[in-house]
Amino acid sequence: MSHASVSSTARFGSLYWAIQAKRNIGVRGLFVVVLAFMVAYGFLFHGLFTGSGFAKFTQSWFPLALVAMAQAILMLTGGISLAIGALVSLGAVLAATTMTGPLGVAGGAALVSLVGLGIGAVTGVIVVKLRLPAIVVTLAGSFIIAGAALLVLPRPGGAIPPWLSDLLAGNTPAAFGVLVVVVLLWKLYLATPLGLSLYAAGENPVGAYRSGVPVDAARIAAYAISGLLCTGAGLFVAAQTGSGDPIIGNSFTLNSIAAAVLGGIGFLGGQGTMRGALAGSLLLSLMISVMFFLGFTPVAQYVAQGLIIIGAVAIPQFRMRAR
Amino acid sequence: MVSSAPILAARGVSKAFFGNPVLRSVSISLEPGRIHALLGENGAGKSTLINLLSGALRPDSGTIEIDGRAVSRHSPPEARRAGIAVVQQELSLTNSLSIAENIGLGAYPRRFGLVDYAALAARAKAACDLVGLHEPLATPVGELSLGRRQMVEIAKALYRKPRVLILDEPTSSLSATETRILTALLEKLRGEGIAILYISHRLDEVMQLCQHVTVLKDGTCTADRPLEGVTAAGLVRLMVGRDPGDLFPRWDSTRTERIAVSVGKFSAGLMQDVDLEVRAGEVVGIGGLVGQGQEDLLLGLYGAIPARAASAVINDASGLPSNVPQANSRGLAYVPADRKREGLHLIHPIVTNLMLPSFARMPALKLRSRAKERETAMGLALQFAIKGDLGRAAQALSGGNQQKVALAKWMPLDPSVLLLNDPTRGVDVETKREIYAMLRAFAASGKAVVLLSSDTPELVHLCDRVAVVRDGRIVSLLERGDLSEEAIVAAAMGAERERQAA
Amino acid sequence: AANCIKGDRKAPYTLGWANIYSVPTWMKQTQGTIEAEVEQLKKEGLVDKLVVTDAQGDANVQIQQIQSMIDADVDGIILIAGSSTAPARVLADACAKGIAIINFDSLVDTNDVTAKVNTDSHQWGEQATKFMIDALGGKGKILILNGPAGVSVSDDRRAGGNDLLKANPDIQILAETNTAYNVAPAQEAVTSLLFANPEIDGILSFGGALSAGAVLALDKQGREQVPITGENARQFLELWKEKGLKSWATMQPNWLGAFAAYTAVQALEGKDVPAFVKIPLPVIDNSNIDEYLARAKDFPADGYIFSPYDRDLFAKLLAQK
Amino acid sequence: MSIRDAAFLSRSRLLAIVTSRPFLTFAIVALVWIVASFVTRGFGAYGHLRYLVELAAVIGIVAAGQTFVVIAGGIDLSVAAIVTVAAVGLPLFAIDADPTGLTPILAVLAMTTAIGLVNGLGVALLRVHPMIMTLAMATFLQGLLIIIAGGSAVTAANPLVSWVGNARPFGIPAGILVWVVVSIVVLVVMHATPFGARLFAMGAGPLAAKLSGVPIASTTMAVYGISGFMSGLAGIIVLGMNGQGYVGIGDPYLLASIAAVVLGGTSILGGLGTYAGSIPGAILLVTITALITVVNASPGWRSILFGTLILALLLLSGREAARR
Ligand SMILES: Nc1ncnc2c1ncn2[C@@H]1O[C@H](COP(=O)(O)OP(=O)(O)OP(=O)(O)O)[C@@H](O)[C@H]1O
Ligand SMILES: Nc1ncnc2c1ncn2[C@@H]1O[C@H](COP(=O)(O)OP(=O)(O)OP(=O)(O)O)[C@@H](O)[C@H]1O
Ligand SMILES: [Mg+2]
Ligand SMILES: [Mg+2]
Repeated sequence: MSHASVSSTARFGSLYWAIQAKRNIGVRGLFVVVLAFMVAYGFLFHGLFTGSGFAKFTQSWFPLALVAMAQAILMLTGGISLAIGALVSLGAVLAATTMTGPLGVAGGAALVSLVGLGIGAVTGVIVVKLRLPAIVVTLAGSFIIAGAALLVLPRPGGAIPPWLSDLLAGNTPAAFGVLVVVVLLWKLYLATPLGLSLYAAGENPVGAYRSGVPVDAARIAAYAISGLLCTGAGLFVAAQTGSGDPIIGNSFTLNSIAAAVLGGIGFLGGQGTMRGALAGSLLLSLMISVMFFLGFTPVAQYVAQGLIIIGAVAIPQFRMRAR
Repeated sequence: MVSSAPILAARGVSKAFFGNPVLRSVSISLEPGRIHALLGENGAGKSTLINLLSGALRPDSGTIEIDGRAVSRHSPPEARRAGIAVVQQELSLTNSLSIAENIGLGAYPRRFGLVDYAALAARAKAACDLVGLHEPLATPVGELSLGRRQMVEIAKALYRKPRVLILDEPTSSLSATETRILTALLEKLRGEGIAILYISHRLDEVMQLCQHVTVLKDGTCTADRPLEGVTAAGLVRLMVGRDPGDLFPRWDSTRTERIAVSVGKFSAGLMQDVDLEVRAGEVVGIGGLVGQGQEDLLLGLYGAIPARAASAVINDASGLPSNVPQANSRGLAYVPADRKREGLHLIHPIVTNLMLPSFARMPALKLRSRAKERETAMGLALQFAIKGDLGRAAQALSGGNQQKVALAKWMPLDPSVLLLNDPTRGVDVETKREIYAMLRAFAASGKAVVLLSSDTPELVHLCDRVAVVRDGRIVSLLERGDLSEEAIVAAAMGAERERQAA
Repeated sequence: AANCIKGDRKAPYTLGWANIYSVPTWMKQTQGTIEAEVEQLKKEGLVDKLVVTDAQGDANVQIQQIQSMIDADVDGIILIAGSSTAPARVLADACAKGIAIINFDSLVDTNDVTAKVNTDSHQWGEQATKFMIDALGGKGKILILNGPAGVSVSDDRRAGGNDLLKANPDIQILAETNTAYNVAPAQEAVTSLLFANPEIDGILSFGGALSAGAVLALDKQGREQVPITGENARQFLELWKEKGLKSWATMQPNWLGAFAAYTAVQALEGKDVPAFVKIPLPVIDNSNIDEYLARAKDFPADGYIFSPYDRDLFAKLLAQK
Repeated sequence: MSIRDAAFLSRSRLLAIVTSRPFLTFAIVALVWIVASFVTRGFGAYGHLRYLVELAAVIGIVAAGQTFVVIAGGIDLSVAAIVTVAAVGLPLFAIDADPTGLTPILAVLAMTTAIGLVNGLGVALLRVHPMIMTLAMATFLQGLLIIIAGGSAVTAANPLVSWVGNARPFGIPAGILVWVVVSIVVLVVMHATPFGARLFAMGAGPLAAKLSGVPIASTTMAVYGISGFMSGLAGIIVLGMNGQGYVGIGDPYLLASIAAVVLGGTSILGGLGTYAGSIPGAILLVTITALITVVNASPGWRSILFGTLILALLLLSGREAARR
């Protein structure tokens, strides 16, 4: 018996990491594209490899990375959210109105997290239990949440304690560190039975249910986590900007979808990996800076952006078909 | 053998869908150490009964008993706790997860709240070894062939160390080798005192493996007795309610000289440089172990995947069709094996499913006539004995009837070459007989049939010639006179023998 | 020297134009004035390059682009902000690097810029409200149209009218609505409001194309036109003339862009520039509407007819304290 | 079929219609109108309701294309940009030789259809996911708009366009008449032609559709082409209604068209649905917007009210049956 457990401990690594390695297959093409952009960026802007250059770059990527994860989780369960942007805004205004008040930074952060989890969970319950199409539930939800953000802060304002801004969005790569932690937490979640159920619940809910998977719970949990990531992104945006703005998150909705799909997340549930979604968001973020340094005019920026997005999706497909 | 108390039983259960009764007061009891066969025509209610036993559905009336006690709220987790494991007819797997993660799904070993991958690896490995599944455990299930996925499904059931194992048509997509492994395994499990419920349309398997049989006909139980002293013909009589005829129609050569399909150095997918000729009026079988490229041969001919050939003549026109519509207009029709994903649109009415190939061929903006469509569909339903309201969604049909729809829908186009991919998988004997008769009649009317099948007797009894495929090549082309199950299996296994010899 | 300027940068300068969204016509016209000014500055040997970014309406992207401008070490940044708060921290970084920052039109609540250039939104609201109260003789029922919620400019304009409205209780506000600064949504909203409030004496609109939408709504429902405030959108000015409106309009002159570019270079050249350059609101009323319309053909149909400008005007504006 | 069967069939068909989603959505519209007429002054006036339907016509026409795309298993996120391009670009096609103004309209429709076809090309041949393809197309069109917007020094003095936007033949706004024609054609194409049947098959299962001989690539292109055409048509109508195109004029129609489609009961997953539901879906959306406008509340509360109303209506009409 002891022999078996020793060898199985040794195998833990092998099975887990073998599964992880297999997951790269679908996104290798994208990784290459991202890497190419990364190299190009480093070539165009040598300061990228200084501490503060890297810090600033990861800070502009960070909120997009979080919302891409938030969207990807939902898409893995076969859902989608059009309320991502509104939730980011709500997170930002909540942070900017509470953190300098009696609640303080810790209280504000707790509130932001609770609101994100709560709204996400409620959305999840509505979608899952009432069997309503996620796309319209979250569209309606986006108006409600955006309205709430306007009630909290009718016009840009509020404040974040400067030390917090400097900590999260100063000249240290703290944002990157947080991202690493978030990714590790995600891996941890995926290693729980509920987390791993996400894929089965998204791709084959009937089969999963018959196998004893708590399908509804897995999906609702995904919505809650997604909500948390969104308001978390909002908190970061507030820290990065030092203040709150009730419409700051608007563009994150479509960008999160673009990043997730670019990263190979499918719409039918269960297809794709988080690393893909992260790479997709990284590409979107890199693209902006690289085009700047290449001196593209706005017209060229729009055209190139469209081409890059299509190309990043189409070219790997062509390579797969050619094989 | 001493009959012991049943572990799992249904007592007078009834179930109706939307007011249509599917099961009427059916009883069944599964005893340890016994392989219990559940037989019935397509749509008799077998899968439904299983869903009741496993808690996936709840009976309208009647009770489910575990160890002699009635359970009030039966559910899949409840069933799992009671040691009931089911190998579903519809695969319950998740393509993006690995073999190991699928096997453990819903019952992962935990450590500190996390999935214990070490324990999972060990236990999944044990289950895989039982069923002869040697692919790496990290392989995503989506990369496996249908047959291998079925083995994963079985391993998944075994992983749960069941006291009751229910298998719904487990062999319908398995190769002969895999079937043999499964048979041996079931014998072994029976010896360990597990109660097994086994559903199959292959009567020879049932006769060989099972000790007890329950027969369903139209949702009622027509027999519940030991298998001893029953013949296959007797079973069919119980299922169908009348005397069975011969399963295979009388074989007469209807082969003509006209060449329907001829390709030289044809390559598509796994298939490399094969030559094949099909005459009008003949049935050409494609045999071999599952996944050797047979499907790519059909799909390539059909223009559904990229293909090339040094020479190709199809119905007197040269060149391969480059897409499906072109193939259709040249008289080719294809019936896929995976009818749920490739053959039918389950959420659409049966009538639209039957009419789809016609819609695809008609001028796009011509006005449709619903009355005419209904009439055509009714004619097809009659001809193919498709049971069910044509206005209902195809998902309400049982598997066998779905298969008939997938075949029947091509008839309005009057194709001259039928490419069939395992058309009798999961189809009951009566329907099989009907399909066989149709295929021969089809050939007799001067048309050609290419029949890919995993059911070797089918190839032996129906075909004029059989091409055996191995490793993407046709390794043997057996003429009618040389056809036998042994010959086909020998040709198909050639590679393994050579390897053993080396 | 001016704020942020360290004096270590030498001509010719590289200017960065951090636009929030370059597609709308107002932005294109503004960009046109900037490019013309930069051409002039290039001839004078003061500027060698203009770098243009477009944040596609996303304040977060704008921050990233300003960061890129800092990374690329431009000498001056002119900026229309996508948020009145969000860019504050990145601007502080730019300011610390000695980059001249001229913020115009949409302003940021920060002091870490060289200069802010704008009309006074508060004053805009106040003057518009005053016109309306006068036009109605201090008594009547009005609709208020305002730009999108959550945006400082629209909020400020509305706030500018508050005191006057409080002081004139006989002006009754029937309804108040927020839409994007566009014709279609304004027309839709006003039509709905017209049915719900049949007696309307005036429409207090805080700008953009809202007024054109309101006029169209009245016209389409066969209603008499009422006194209305507006902005210099060509469509509105033409409707004004066509329908013989009793109206008043002001503007956010597009040459703010040219002026910002000019100011950035002046600051870099070591000139003193005021921290806030208040642009007097040009007023369009029945006395000068014809002058504006006479120049209409030089402006896009969906654009804004702005007041004339030249270097003298710029010099005068910079000289104010 | 016996007479009894026939009678049973017609009764069950009547039942099917009354319990169908489009009918339900229509019933909700009627209910909301009746309640709102009592609660809100001026809401129930004929002129007001007519105006609501006129506004709904634009959403409805965009939603017609969107319904095609969604049923065929895709989604079109470029509709807003196409509406804008049509409205802003039309004056550029003006030629003096044609006093009717028909030529620019045809040119714009050809252009927007071509844009749609390019979408279809990307989806069908490059196999780019529809969301990505159409999102990228919207981005391209922004670039195009930078070039063409503000370039129209001439006012959109197109007689046909202003007729469509403002005329009321027989007391009915021309936009509504256009919508009626569009609706009839769309419903016939969708439900009474093989082309329509192919769309449903593609949406329900692309692989099965392909193997059944449905020409996937050309049908996909046609679907996006139709969507481009409809968006172009809508752009011309909004241009007429507002007298002037501008950047952003199409923005409201993206989410509105998707919401109308889903509120009307079409499955966002494809393969199931009907334009008959999108029609009341469009009217419903406009109605809610109008109701919110006359409520005196802060912008925040209005937004919350709007979202809550959509959610409530969705509860009544939008249940998604279990799939897969
Ligand atoms: N090109 C890349 N872009 C972004 N992240 C990358 C890239 N390549 C590798 N990564 C890394 O991938 C990790 C993302 O998480 P990970 O790959 O573990 O996803 P995941 O959780 O395994 O997704 P899933 O389990 O769903 O497959 C991060 O550690 C990130 O740094
Ligand atoms: N979810 C459902 N909704 C409606 N009808 C159903 C449903 N599931 C099964 N049926 C109907 O119940 C009947 C029995 O189906 P079941 O799947 O139990 O048959 P079966 O005996 O397993 O057939 P087969 O041998 O083809 O697998 C069929 O006529 C089928 O049409
Ligand atoms: Mg079955
Ligand atoms: Mg079956």
